Amino acid sequence: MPEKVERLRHDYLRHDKKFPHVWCPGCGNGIVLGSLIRAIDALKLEKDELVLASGIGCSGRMPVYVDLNTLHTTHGRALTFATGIKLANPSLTVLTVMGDGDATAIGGNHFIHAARRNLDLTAIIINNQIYGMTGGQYSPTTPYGSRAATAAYGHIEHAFSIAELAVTAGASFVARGTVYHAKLLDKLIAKGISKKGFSVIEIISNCHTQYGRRNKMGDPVTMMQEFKDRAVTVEKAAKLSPEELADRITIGVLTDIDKPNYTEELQKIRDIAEKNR
Amino acid sequence: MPEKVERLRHDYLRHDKKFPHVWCPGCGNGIVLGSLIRAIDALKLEKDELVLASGIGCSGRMPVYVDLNTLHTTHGRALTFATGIKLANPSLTVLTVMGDGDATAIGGNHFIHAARRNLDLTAIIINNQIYGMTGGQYSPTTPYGSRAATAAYGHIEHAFSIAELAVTAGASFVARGTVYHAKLLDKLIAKGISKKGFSVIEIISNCHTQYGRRNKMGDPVTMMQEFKDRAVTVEKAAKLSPEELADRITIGVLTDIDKPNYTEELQKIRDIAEKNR
Amino acid sequence: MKDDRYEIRFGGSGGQGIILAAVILAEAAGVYEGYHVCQTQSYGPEARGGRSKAEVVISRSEIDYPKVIQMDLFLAMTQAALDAYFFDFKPNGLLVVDSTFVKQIPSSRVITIPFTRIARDEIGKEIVANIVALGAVALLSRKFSSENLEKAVLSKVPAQFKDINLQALHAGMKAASEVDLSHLPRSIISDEEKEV
Amino acid sequence: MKDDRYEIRFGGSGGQGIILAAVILAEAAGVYEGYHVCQTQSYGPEARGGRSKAEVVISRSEIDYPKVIQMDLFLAMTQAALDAYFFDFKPNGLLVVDSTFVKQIPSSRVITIPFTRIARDEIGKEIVANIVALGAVALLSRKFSSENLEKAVLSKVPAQFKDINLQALHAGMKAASEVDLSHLPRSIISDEEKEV
Amino acid sequence: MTETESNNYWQKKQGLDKKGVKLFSQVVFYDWCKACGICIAFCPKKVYGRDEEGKPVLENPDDCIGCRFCELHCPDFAITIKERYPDRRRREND
Amino acid sequence: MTETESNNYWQKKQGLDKKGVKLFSQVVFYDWCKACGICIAFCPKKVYGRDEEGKPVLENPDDCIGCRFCELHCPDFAITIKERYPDRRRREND
Amino acid sequence: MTEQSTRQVLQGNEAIVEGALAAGCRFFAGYPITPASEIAELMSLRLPAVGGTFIQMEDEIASMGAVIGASLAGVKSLTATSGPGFSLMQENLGYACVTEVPCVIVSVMRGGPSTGLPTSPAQGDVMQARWGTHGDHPIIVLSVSSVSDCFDITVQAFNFSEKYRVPVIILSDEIVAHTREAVTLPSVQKIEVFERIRPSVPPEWYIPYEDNSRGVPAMAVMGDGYRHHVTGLIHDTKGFPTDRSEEVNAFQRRQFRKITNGFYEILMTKSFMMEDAEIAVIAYGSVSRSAQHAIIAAREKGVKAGLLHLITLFPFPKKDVDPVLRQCRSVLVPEMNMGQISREVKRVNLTSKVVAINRVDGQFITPTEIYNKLLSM
Amino acid sequence: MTEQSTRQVLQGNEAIVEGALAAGCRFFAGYPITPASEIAELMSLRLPAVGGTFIQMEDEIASMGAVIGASLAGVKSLTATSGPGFSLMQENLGYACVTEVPCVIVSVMRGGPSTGLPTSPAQGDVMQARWGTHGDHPIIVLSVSSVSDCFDITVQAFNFSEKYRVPVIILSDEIVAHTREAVTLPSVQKIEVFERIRPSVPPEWYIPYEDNSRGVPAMAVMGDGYRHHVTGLIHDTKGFPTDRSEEVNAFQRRQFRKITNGFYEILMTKSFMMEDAEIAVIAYGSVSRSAQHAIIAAREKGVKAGLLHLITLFPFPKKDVDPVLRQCRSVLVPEMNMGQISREVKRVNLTSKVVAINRVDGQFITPTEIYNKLLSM
Ligand SMILES: Cc1ncc(C[n+]2csc(CCOP(=O)(O)OP(=O)(O)O)c2C)c(N)n1
Ligand SMILES: Cc1ncc(C[n+]2csc(CCOP(=O)(O)OP(=O)(O)O)c2C)c(N)n1
Ligand code: SF4
Ligand code: SF4
Ligand code: SF4
Ligand code: SF4
Repeated sequence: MPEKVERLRHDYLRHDKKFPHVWCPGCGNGIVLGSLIRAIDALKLEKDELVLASGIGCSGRMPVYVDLNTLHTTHGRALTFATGIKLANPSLTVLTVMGDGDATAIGGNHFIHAARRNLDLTAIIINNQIYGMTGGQYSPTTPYGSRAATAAYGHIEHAFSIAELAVTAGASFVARGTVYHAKLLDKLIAKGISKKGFSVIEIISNCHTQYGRRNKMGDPVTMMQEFKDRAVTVEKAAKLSPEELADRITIGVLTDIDKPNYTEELQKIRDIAEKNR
Repeated sequence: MPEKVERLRHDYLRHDKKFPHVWCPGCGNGIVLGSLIRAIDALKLEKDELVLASGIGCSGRMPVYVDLNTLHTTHGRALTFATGIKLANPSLTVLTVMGDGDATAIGGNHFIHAARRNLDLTAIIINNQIYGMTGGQYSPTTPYGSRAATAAYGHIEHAFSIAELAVTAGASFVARGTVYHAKLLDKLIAKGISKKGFSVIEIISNCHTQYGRRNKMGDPVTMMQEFKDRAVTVEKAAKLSPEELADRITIGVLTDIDKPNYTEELQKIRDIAEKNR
Repeated sequence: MKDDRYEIRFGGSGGQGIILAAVILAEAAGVYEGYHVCQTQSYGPEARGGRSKAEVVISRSEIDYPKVIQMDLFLAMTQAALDAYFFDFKPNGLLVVDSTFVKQIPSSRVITIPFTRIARDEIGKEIVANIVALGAVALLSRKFSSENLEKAVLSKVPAQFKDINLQALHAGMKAASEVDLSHLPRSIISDEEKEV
Repeated sequence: MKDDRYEIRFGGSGGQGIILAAVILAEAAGVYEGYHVCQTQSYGPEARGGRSKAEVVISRSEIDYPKVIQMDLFLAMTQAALDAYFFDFKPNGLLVVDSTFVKQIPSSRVITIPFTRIARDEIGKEIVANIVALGAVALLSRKFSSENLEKAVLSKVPAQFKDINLQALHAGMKAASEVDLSHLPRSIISDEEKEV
Repeated sequence: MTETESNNYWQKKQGLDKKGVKLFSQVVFYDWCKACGICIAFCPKKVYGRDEEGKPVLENPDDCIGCRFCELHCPDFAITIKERYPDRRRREND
Repeated sequence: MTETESNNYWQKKQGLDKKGVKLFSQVVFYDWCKACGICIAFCPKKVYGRDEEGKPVLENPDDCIGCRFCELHCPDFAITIKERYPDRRRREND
Repeated sequence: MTEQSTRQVLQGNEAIVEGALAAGCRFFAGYPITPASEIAELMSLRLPAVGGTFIQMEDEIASMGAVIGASLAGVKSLTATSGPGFSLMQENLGYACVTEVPCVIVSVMRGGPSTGLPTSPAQGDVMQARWGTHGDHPIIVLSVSSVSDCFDITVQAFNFSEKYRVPVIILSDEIVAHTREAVTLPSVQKIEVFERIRPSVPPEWYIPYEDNSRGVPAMAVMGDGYRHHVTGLIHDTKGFPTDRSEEVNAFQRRQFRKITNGFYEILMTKSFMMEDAEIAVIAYGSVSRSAQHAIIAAREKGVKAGLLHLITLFPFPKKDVDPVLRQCRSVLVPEMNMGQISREVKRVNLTSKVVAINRVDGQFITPTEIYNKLLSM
Repeated sequence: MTEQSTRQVLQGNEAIVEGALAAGCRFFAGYPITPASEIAELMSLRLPAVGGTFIQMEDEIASMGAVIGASLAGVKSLTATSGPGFSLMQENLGYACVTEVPCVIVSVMRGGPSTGLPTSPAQGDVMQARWGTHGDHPIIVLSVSSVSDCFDITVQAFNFSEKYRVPVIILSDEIVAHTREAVTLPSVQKIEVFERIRPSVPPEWYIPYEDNSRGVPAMAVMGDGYRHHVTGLIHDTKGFPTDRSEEVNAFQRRQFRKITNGFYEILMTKSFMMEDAEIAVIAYGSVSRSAQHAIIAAREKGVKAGLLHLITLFPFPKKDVDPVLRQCRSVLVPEMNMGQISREVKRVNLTSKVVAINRVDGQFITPTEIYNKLLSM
């Protein structure tokens, strides 16, 4: 335990990849990467049997740093590639990491369909409420009224709740955390990975560079402080009124249900088909 | 009133388009077209100010028959075209008609985003639970266990609830009807059109040719009878337990909320921008 | 042009099972008689609405162009199909019509058999008129043994309908066998005008 | 090659405002002095991490190639930038470095001014070191009137920071004006070896 | 014409049957009808029978209560239901 | 060495401070650190001060309670917190 | 857009916005992507101020759909993207072709394929602009090489699109997009702006796809009383789907004819020092600037070089390329791709000696590179 | 897929399924579209029976993504679509190119552009298959003309894709797709099947994109212990993103080189009556059958015609076309498009007389049409 972090750093970060990584100073992506590594380690999963796929965005740069089977796909499509991988080799544990734009703007359809199918994938969505990589244009989770590179007059659209969409579309496991709550994240990610079926972990993260700067909370510390102040656990949230909850970030496990899993269902079909043959 | 139907037929169907239309004998699409015409007439809307856009599919063939500004777009994209039209000329009343595959398979992302934006569009979704046009492959609303051209062994995926997706994504008005309940449909469509904001009317319809035939209810009469038997109004449904509701089709207005409308918000921005200029 | 190319077209209305008949004939020719065979059919809006067309080209050598160039044999199950699809009729071709429905006939090289009436009255199921016609067409083409035809039919119809379809097939063959082909007029159109 | 093409490169680290300085200089040249001007900058991963590069090409005639071919003037705000971007230095070009940070200098045609120290000590805001440098660069290029430079600065900085930026500009110009250019060594590389 | 007969006559003219209920006429455009059978199956009064091709034929036209189910549900716009009004012109001429 | 001194010595050796609480060492990899300030701001014991460039410098290393907040939240994997164990070798040699 | 002509220092991307506004564009739908994002960003700032509409859609497919929709409703519309987004727009681009909806698509090229080299310049999407969507269709593809081009060509693109009822593609590249140059934009009054021809018959007489001498039918706008049907299926002159051979043929051939009719004005090129040239450089986009520089230098060395600068890439300006091939003993085509336009040049006349410089490493082609090649030819 | 060779009457689409299964394909992801749907339908029936996986995705973009994913996980994968879907696949197709992931894409061509003529045959997507995605990339495009072709060429397509680590596109058309023909499929044992070369060094030594004489790096599969990074960014030999000029260049040039290396086997054509031909027809797909028929007829009239039937469309089989152009006094290229391959033929030798028959009206080109043209040439 004492040297654990050193060991994790050594075991899971790619030595032939130059550090420090590309992310801005204080970017939450790095914190998520830390949690992901700790979760994987806690679950004692084989690196060879783990796949980490991403789309395009700052978040999309995560896989390159991790010594797993890694895949940096096209913008919004990580889940489609992941679907192919998982179906082709169900013994692999397949994770995806996506940005909010990646997962719910251009990739929104794949997201709801992956949830509906309930294939055993884990989707980590780093919701920094903005397009980081391309310079701060609004995303489907940018709050009403905020400023963005394409919303100089204040944003007029309303945000998706990523977690609610996932639940409605059919995901088995849905959780939310923030980068301030790294220890909770470790657990949520581990739970999501362990869950058979489609799991979503929405992680509220800071893009101070593109979001904070424009919205008067220009540094990572301020933004993390805000996550800390606004967060409320699922258990506590249950006791609050909708008004009291209005500005809060509910964190914890939001949904955890058991549903038939796609790969098992597929096996049933194969059995019928082989018999009919 | 007495000659109303004759007048409607004369006023709204295109005389230079050959009838009977392309749909199979008994296809619910024709019934929906009738309801749509009656709803438009009841609202006393100007034909010149009405736009009807569709995607691709059997349902997509609807606009060609109606004497409005009509548009047959690409598969799944009707709402994107409609968005452009409405934004370019907000005085137009813009309706879309889509199939379940059109709206929630290939077009699923546009659907949830249109709902989120809450632009004043009306989306009529004819849910026949199958891809009619291409020959009966399964759609995102095909029930678990059914047969389809690509699910010979019984379908292993679970269906979306179109209406619930619309609500979660942010639509202002969401209703459901069936082609058996044509009079109710007239009203639901009229309400949807009147509503400022994004409205969804999900219509359960029969594709006996592609769905019924494969699932032992091969003719329109059997399927309509089933809609009749399984339907329950929102009011009645409120009194039933989830188990009792399991196999029922809840019809009526499911959601009707007031939210800021996109075009109005846009005007606010224009006002600020013009001042800043 | 290879001389043994034999071209058959089937025309009818949507529900008449024209395509199934063509598919069975192709199966008989290709699998059981060992011919080269190409079977095509109308597709799309045309197929959806009223008319329906299917073609079978048979040859002992490889078939290049897969569609009918000039029909050796044209089966028309309805007047509409006859009118629409008669255009590529070969001089000295053979026109076979279902006299139940077809009234106006554009060629004197015609054989009229009431397939639908036979199906309805003799077999008791109008739906097998296509197989009755198939039997007649196959016989008239003189390219099929009845054994192979039977095999082909059996390979393509559901088990519970086997008997009735075989009955229909034989009824069609019988009706056709009663026709005396030698009495048909010959075309005077020279080969020069043939389509390639 | 047109002889009046004058090429300036700015090099520094990410947060130093190198690009803003180049943009202001381009504005001064293009809008207020009426030159043709092309301003470009490093973009992408390079721009994200440490180093940052910006270029301004000025000419009285139309500019074809928009980037620096051989620098007439190179401003290096850090050692890293100097090392990375020195490669296109022109014989008889002028190297200007921020002596606050730059220690190893590859050319004797150099002018060293402690821009950052001036900004910190004289203006009280390290952040305006870029404008101090801009003042010096503009003066050394001998292509700008101070009036036009001021206009350009004012057009690009927020209202509340106008004064401090003007102060910085003048501090830079002053520091540069104290340099005696005539003492710089001349290159012996012939024109033949110039890049096109 | 007996009185009852004459009564009947006027009632029919005014779109009322013997019992004084409204009468309706059903017009089917056979060219558009595709014989789906919906009108026949769901007519609450079994007004329609089915012809050889499966298209509706009027069997009990006077039983029609004008619910217009068939008109609203015919997918092919092939049915019109009209109230049977007295033919004013002829009446005036009477 | 007075008794207290010697006590102190052993306590430190075993990673315990005077009051008998565990001691921790904080290692910062300055090449990886990007000076975001998170460790400095959120350390409950204000262990870190900030250097010229904004990077953390140890100010109160012995106050560290080993909560590892900084280690878990450093986005750049630039901090390692270790328990300060007694140096066994030297002890054996003692 | 300026009411008076003013001198400004603008980036290429910014000048495209100014050109679009000057041409009357009042609708932009897009999805951010490097190196095209500034176009969206500036549009989001400028459009509301002139009563226009900016919307960021959920992806590029949606953006293209919205752009077509807005144009159908009568508003000139623009979108801007780069390779990956341009690939996604192809299906709806084909729709705009078949329905003859005017609109302008800017693709700022970066290194490909796939995510490729997102911040590096390239010219790898030239053939895609011509052939990216399925089915035969004519299309107009224009290139830009400078900030002032960005303004002028964007105005021209809108004019062509309105005049011929076709989508027009502007190919820019990362260099042009991000270079700032001093330009004096003409005042709005001085800019020739073309508006689509609207029907001038009573609505009942209107035949939406009726042929005429230009091959470009008058275009009614949704809401103006000329109700008609618009479909991506091949349609007859009334706009209704058809698969009748003669109607389909008439439709398809008219598409090509209307562009052929306009060749004279559509095919734009510029010549530089070509009068006595023995070696010609044929170039477009930012590379044409390196070429011009190199040519001047080469002339100093006595090499009689000249530049044919292509503005219109498709339809390919054969009429201007052909004489150059005849005049010169050899031709050099420098491109930041594997030879997409040199391919077209070779098609014009196979007997000419065509030499290519092809860079696909994300680096701009320098004047030196061209100069050296010219000296060796 | 048959264990024994059997005689069957199959549609072209069905034979593609049989070919894919015989080649070892065990994954299909697709989205239905006319006239390709039968491929998905039959796959949904057949794959589960052999332990494979069929999945209908939410659209074509997703289908292409899943196909690449499955191939990365070591399973040979197929998708099938038509024009509109093919347009949507372009972005991910580019990804497969850049990451060198073997996979096969069938596009059954129908009338375009846009929704076009969904049930009519056409050959309008030939150039799109070559140029549809952004950025420079080589690609293999094969065409099929008969049911037995559908089987054979599909096997070949899988073999090429595995051997060269490239996506291979099979262009079919509505005629080939829906024609039923009697075929005797070879038994599985008789079919030569190529499997991708897997690494044969210990994992720590594996360099995923290391060059070698073939230009085709060994391909590890996810889960087999050779953990590495796969990205759509241009990458170095280790698979990590790079924008260093020399690394980018090495990467890009190797892509082309590996295909050039394989020209000898990739460029497939068939000759018919070409020995003494004075007029050649160059055709592909279903049209080659009309051409063959017409040639026989023309020969009867004393016209010395012959057929060069192209199977490989890209890389363009210049090596076989060139001799034909030299041998014959003129060449006829009949196509159901506006001249996409005749364009390529002309590029080979501009001095030859190349005549084209172009139909874009949704009608199949008949032997008579070709025959008449041959007689007039
Ligand atoms: C098809 C396509 N469109 C657009 C882009 C440009 N692009 C890259 S990342 C990105 C969005 C990034 O935002 P998000 O997904 O929220 O991730 P973040 O960068 O914030 O982590 C966009 C629009 C692209 N790469 N591909
Ligand atoms: C991009 C694209 N992919 C696929 C198709 C083929 N296609 C046409 S309609 C359709 C689905 C039809 O189903 P649905 O939307 O439910 O409508 P329905 O026909 O049942 O009314 C499909 C897959 C297409 N036209 N375009
Ligand atoms: S731009 Fe935002 S999301 Fe991207 S690295 Fe910087 S802080 Fe993180
Ligand atoms: S296939 Fe189905 S949806 Fe299409 S027309 Fe027929 S019944 Fe209606
Ligand atoms: S409902 Fe209409 S189409 Fe159906 S049988 Fe009755 S009249 Fe005919
Ligand atoms: S949290 Fe990490 S990167 Fe940030 S200041 Fe502390 S050590 Fe440096």
